[in-house]
Amino acid sequence: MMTAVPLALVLLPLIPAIISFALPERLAGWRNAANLFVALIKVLIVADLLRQVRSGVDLEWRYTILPGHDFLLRVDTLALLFVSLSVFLWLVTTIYAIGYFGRGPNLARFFGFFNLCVLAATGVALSGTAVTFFLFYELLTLATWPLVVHNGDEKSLRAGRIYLAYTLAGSAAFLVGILWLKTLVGSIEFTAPPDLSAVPPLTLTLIFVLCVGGLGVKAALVPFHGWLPAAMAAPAPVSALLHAVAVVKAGAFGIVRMIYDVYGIGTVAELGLGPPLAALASFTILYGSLRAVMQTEIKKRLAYSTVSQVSYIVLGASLVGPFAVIGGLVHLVHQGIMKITLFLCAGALSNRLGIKAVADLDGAGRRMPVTMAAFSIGALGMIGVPPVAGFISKWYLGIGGLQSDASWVVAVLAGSSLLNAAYFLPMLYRAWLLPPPEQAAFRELGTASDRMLVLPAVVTAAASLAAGVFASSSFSPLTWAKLIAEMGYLK
Amino acid sequence: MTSAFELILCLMILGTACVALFMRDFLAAVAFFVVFGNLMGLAWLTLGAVNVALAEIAIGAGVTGVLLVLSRSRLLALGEEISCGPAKPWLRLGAAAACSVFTAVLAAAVLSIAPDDGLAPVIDGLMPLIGVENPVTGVLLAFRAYDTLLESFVLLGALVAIWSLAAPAAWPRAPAALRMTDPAALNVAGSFGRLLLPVALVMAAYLVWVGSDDPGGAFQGGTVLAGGFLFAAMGGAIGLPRSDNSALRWSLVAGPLVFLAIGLAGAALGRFLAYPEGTAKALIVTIEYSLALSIGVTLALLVAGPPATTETGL
Amino acid sequence: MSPLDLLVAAPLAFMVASLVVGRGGRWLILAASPAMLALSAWLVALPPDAAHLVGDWELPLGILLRADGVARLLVPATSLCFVAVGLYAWHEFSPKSGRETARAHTFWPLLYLMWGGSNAGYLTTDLFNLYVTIEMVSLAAVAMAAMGSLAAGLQYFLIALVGSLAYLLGVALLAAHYDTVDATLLAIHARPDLPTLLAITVMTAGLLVKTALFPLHGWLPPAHAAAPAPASALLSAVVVKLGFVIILRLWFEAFAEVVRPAAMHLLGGMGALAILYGSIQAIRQERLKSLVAYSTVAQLGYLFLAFPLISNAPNPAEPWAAVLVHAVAHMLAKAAMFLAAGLMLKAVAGERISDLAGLARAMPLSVTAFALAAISLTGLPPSGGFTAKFLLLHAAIEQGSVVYAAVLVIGGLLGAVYLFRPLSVACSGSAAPVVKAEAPLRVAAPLALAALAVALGFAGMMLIELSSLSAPPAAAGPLPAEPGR
Amino acid sequence: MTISTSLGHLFPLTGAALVGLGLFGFISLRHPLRQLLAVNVIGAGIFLILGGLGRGEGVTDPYPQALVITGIVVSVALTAVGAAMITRLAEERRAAGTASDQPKDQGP
Amino acid sequence: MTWTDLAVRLLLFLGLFFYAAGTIGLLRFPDAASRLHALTKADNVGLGFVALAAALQWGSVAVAAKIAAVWLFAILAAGTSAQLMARMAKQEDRDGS
Repeated sequence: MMTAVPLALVLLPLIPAIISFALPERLAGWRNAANLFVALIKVLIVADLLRQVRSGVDLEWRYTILPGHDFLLRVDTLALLFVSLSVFLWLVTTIYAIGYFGRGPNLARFFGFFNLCVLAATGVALSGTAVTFFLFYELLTLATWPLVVHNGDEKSLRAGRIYLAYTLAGSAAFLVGILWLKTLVGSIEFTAPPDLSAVPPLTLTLIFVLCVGGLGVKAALVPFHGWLPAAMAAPAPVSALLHAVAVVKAGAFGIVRMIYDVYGIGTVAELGLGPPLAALASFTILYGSLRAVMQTEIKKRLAYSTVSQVSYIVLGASLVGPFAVIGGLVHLVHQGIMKITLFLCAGALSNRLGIKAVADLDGAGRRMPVTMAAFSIGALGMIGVPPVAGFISKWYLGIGGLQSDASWVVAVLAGSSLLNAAYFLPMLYRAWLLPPPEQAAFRELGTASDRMLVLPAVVTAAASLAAGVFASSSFSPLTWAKLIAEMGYLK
Repeated sequence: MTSAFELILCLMILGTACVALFMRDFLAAVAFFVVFGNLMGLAWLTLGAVNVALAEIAIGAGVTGVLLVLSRSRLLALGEEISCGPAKPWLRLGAAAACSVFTAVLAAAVLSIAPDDGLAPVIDGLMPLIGVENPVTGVLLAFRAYDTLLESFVLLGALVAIWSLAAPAAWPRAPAALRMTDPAALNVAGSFGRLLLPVALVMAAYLVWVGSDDPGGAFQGGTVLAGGFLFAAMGGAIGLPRSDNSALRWSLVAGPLVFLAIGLAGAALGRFLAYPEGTAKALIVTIEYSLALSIGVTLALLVAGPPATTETGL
Repeated sequence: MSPLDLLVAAPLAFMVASLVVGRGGRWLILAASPAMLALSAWLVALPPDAAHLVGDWELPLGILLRADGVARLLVPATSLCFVAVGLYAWHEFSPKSGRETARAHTFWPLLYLMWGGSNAGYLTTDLFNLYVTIEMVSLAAVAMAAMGSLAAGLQYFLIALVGSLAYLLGVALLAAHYDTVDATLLAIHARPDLPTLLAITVMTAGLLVKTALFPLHGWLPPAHAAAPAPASALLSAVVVKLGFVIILRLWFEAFAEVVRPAAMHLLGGMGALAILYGSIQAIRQERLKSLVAYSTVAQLGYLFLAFPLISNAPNPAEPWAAVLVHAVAHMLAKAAMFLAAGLMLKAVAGERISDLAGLARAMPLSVTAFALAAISLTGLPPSGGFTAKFLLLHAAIEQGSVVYAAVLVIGGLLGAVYLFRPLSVACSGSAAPVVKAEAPLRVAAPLALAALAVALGFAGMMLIELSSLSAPPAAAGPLPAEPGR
Repeated sequence: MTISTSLGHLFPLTGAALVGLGLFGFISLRHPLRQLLAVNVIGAGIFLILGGLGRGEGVTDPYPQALVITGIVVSVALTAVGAAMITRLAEERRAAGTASDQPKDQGP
Repeated sequence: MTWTDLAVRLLLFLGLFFYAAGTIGLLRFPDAASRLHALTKADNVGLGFVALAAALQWGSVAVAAKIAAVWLFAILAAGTSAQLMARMAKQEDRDGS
């Protein structure tokens, strides 16, 4: 059904973006209100879409930008998985950002580009063709760059340079890949995978390497992960956004699309592309965790943890078995809510208590108990402790690995969980069990601004707990991932 | 006999060109350039292109020569040598080799084109439509009037470009005076200038008038006018105008403006730069007179240069 | 009346008017802007085969004007640039009483001369007429360049002069050989013999010098970097395009049957080198305007890189459109970039990139204009620059031209490297420097141009459709003599 | 159809030689005023090629003649601009030179 | 060959003779003043003879009048420029000594 709803959903953030750019700083209240209002509206629209798509409605909006290249926005189950994650976390992050920044400099710019990022991420999710995907993928790069350099110091400028170098090179590779494929098989629509039978396998493999390599940059696959830790120079809401939702997920999401909607699992299996990718993902999982153990700075540790965790999604996709797919897809959501919890907490700690290094965490649990509680839930989920959401993902991935005759996956998962524990547990230990350096009085939820800083993390922590506990309910990410798998990939 | 004459003429053209290019003394070089231009005019006469011969001698040799001499003396006054400045020997050698090869290829290309009078029959056929007899005028002001229109704006634009070079303090003064500093010389030149200016006016008017049927026309007439102005200015008979003088501005734009207006009137009646039947000759003569005036003034000021703060003459 | 005539006549009339009016000349831009934009729109809306002979004089003698795809894209873009630059310059080139300068007075007639000249160039098919239009544009360009640096202006002048003469030599050979210099007639009659090939060679060489294609670019950066901002904008955006369009006319229309593929690859290779060389030089610049000027050297490379891609394409319409869209997008974006750079540099009273620190906070609109222009120039979506490079890359991959594809990709990345550098400096620092911007409304000009360059990215289909409007067949009688004589 | 072939190309060939000479002059001469003169020689050569090849029996084609006249006028306009630029540049250099010299003169 | 032709040739020869004399003078005389002397005097006479020949050749009064006017102006111009050059030469001599 041709409808402008997808377009409206994508373009909606333009309104607060323009308002943010245009309003002077003294009207910051209006700006915040506009941001929150539109974020709420988006959540409502997406809720309605979830209902519609579940009942089998197919919504799309199409516009020919160039001959043979359609701009197509399409609401399908996989898209909605990503969209609902984005809109939910965006609402949360918006509230958090208002509390985090208070009245700092350059906030108009921050909120303006923040909204453009929402726009781009929603667009990435809803893209129905490879070219549309590329457009939003590139727009995402552009919109996040000003956020990365937001602080304006030498460190963030350097981070911005590195970020652009990696991501632009990556999207160039991706562009070459999809154009190459397009010249061979015609337009690439995700709903109707092209017929690849006439293309020589070597060419297909090369194109796959180009595309997945390009997407892997944003998904922070080793060896393309270098930008992610550097980007830690950005303020916490940005890191949360980059690491949990927008950028890395866009990359992982793109890889899922490539495997399932462009090549199709049959072709991927035929070409033997799954195992090498799975191996690379596994290596990234272990490498990221190892590096995380070695970090002394909280945000850096979380960054390497992201490098590791995002590859679970890639791993799930590349194993091409039903359970593995479900595991990968559900981890897209689970990792998002868990990791954003961790970043929101880390931001709150550094913003209010000035805690940046792991060693400073001593007694943090007593100083900011609510925050640290949320942090702990997120951390346990990352390790894979039941009943937090992370366990569900790892469980499905493990079974998927066994199903696909790749029992080594289980070993990878176990090893990764051990390493996760090795870098998260000491943090929890310090926070809860060691005494704080001096007993400074601090009321965590004193002001409205404080509450806006802390409560979002509580909400996401609760969500990650709920996603695990109620995994079998009909509204859980797991159920939705199963629905995707049933409707799309396992026919 | 004719062939021998043409051969000698061509050799002399080449010889004077060589001297003009490479003579150490720049004044002599310019003198030879003027001779070169006159010989070129002779060549055009030999080719039966009297219109071009007039233009070449008046503009190519005359105005350009005056320009170069004037620039030389201004540079010398500023203490700048116009050296023959030979480039590095290897560059010279390389340039010589490359230019020889290029000339050879060009000559071969030229040789493979047969000379013929090409479009002359077509033009002859069209001439009765516009009522003038001089086919060159026909091409310039009717068949390819668009070229000429744009060209008149090039000339105007060149003057504006020169004005734009004026030093900040100089605007909108007159250009550096051309009058001679030596009082006795000024006296001599002045009496000649005073005599020449009216004659030049008459000459110019005549050249434009005959231009519709015989060799001549706006460019040739305008150049004569410019020569009259320049000589009168050197002799102090007339002063150079300030660049914001409104009479000057009007006389500069008169030609292009009339041309453009007539072109647009044609467009309103049917086609841009088309002349309604029967009016062609009258319109062409109108355009030519206004063009000649503008060209005369423009050329004279082109030679005079940008507005200047200094009052010194030659 | 037809826009084909009025688009040339109107600017020339404004030139005359500005000369007659004198001190108030700058006000004329307020009348010229709507008039010229309306005429440009009229041109775009003309029926597809719009063409006529000036004065109704038949070819081969007369001069044919027509509205083909090239004209329909470039004339409106040129007009937009001139309007924006004119409105921007309204403040800068205003005669202040007591401190009159020549440039405040002469800028305006020169602007109109250049305007009329470029329009005339895009609309005519007559190669000699093109020579006159080149000179109109060059004259104004030289004078504008000299407003910044006389030495650079003189160098530009001499080079441009030799370029014009080379072109004229070619025209002379063709006129003698074919008794016509009309491109549409030459397309029918041209033969691959020595005079024709020599003529194409010298004309192309002369035009390449004027278009500043590597390695003939030497004059461009000093001249474009030194000139006042509005002049730089016109030089980089408009002036170099005319030479390019004429080469396009020569290679793909008049001599489409004569030019060999090897020659196409020669131009394409030069274009590729220009992209790499210009980008690397741009990366090395310390002064903002030099960076932008070298970016012009690089961006011009794309125009020529497209030549082999067009000639080899199974469906040439797309690379053809790409090259025209690139020309248009570069026009708008580069003019915007120079104007924005002019505003920023004037505000901080410096010329180095490092002087821009913190400007993103102090002058957000100028930085936004610069950034939008940078997006289009780098070829990031969505923008006209992206559409063009996307189509070119598509064509290169389709034809298996690995080298061209690689250069396109690397060029885009290098573009990001040099264009994001000033932006990142502008974003640096948390405190806003105190700057004093003159006439702050002026930022609307670069902002509008840059926004248009970006907006072009959404109009891909329309641009392709417009650009593919081919030339109507020569409305001409036969040549007086049979070919092959 | 043409005049005697042996000499029919005399003027255009002279033109070609002038183009070559002028080009050599332009490349090998350093002073811009001399380069300007060289450019004029090249121009004259081009015009001679164009006009000379339009020479028919008795008449010379008016079409190239008109083109040549247009060309001559354009070239004198450009020469004037060039000459003005050269002198203005010399003036500016001198002004800059004396400005920097002045303190030295005033010293003692 | 008619008498007119003969007269035209004779006049042309005379003209050429004076031109040649003027040129030899220009080349051989030592200083500016005497060179000018040779050039102006001899060449103007030479020009007169050539003009006369041309007028005879055409045989039309109108043309003859035009030619006479041309000659007159040539003489005036030559005289003026000779004066100016002589003065300049004198001045240079003074500056030199």
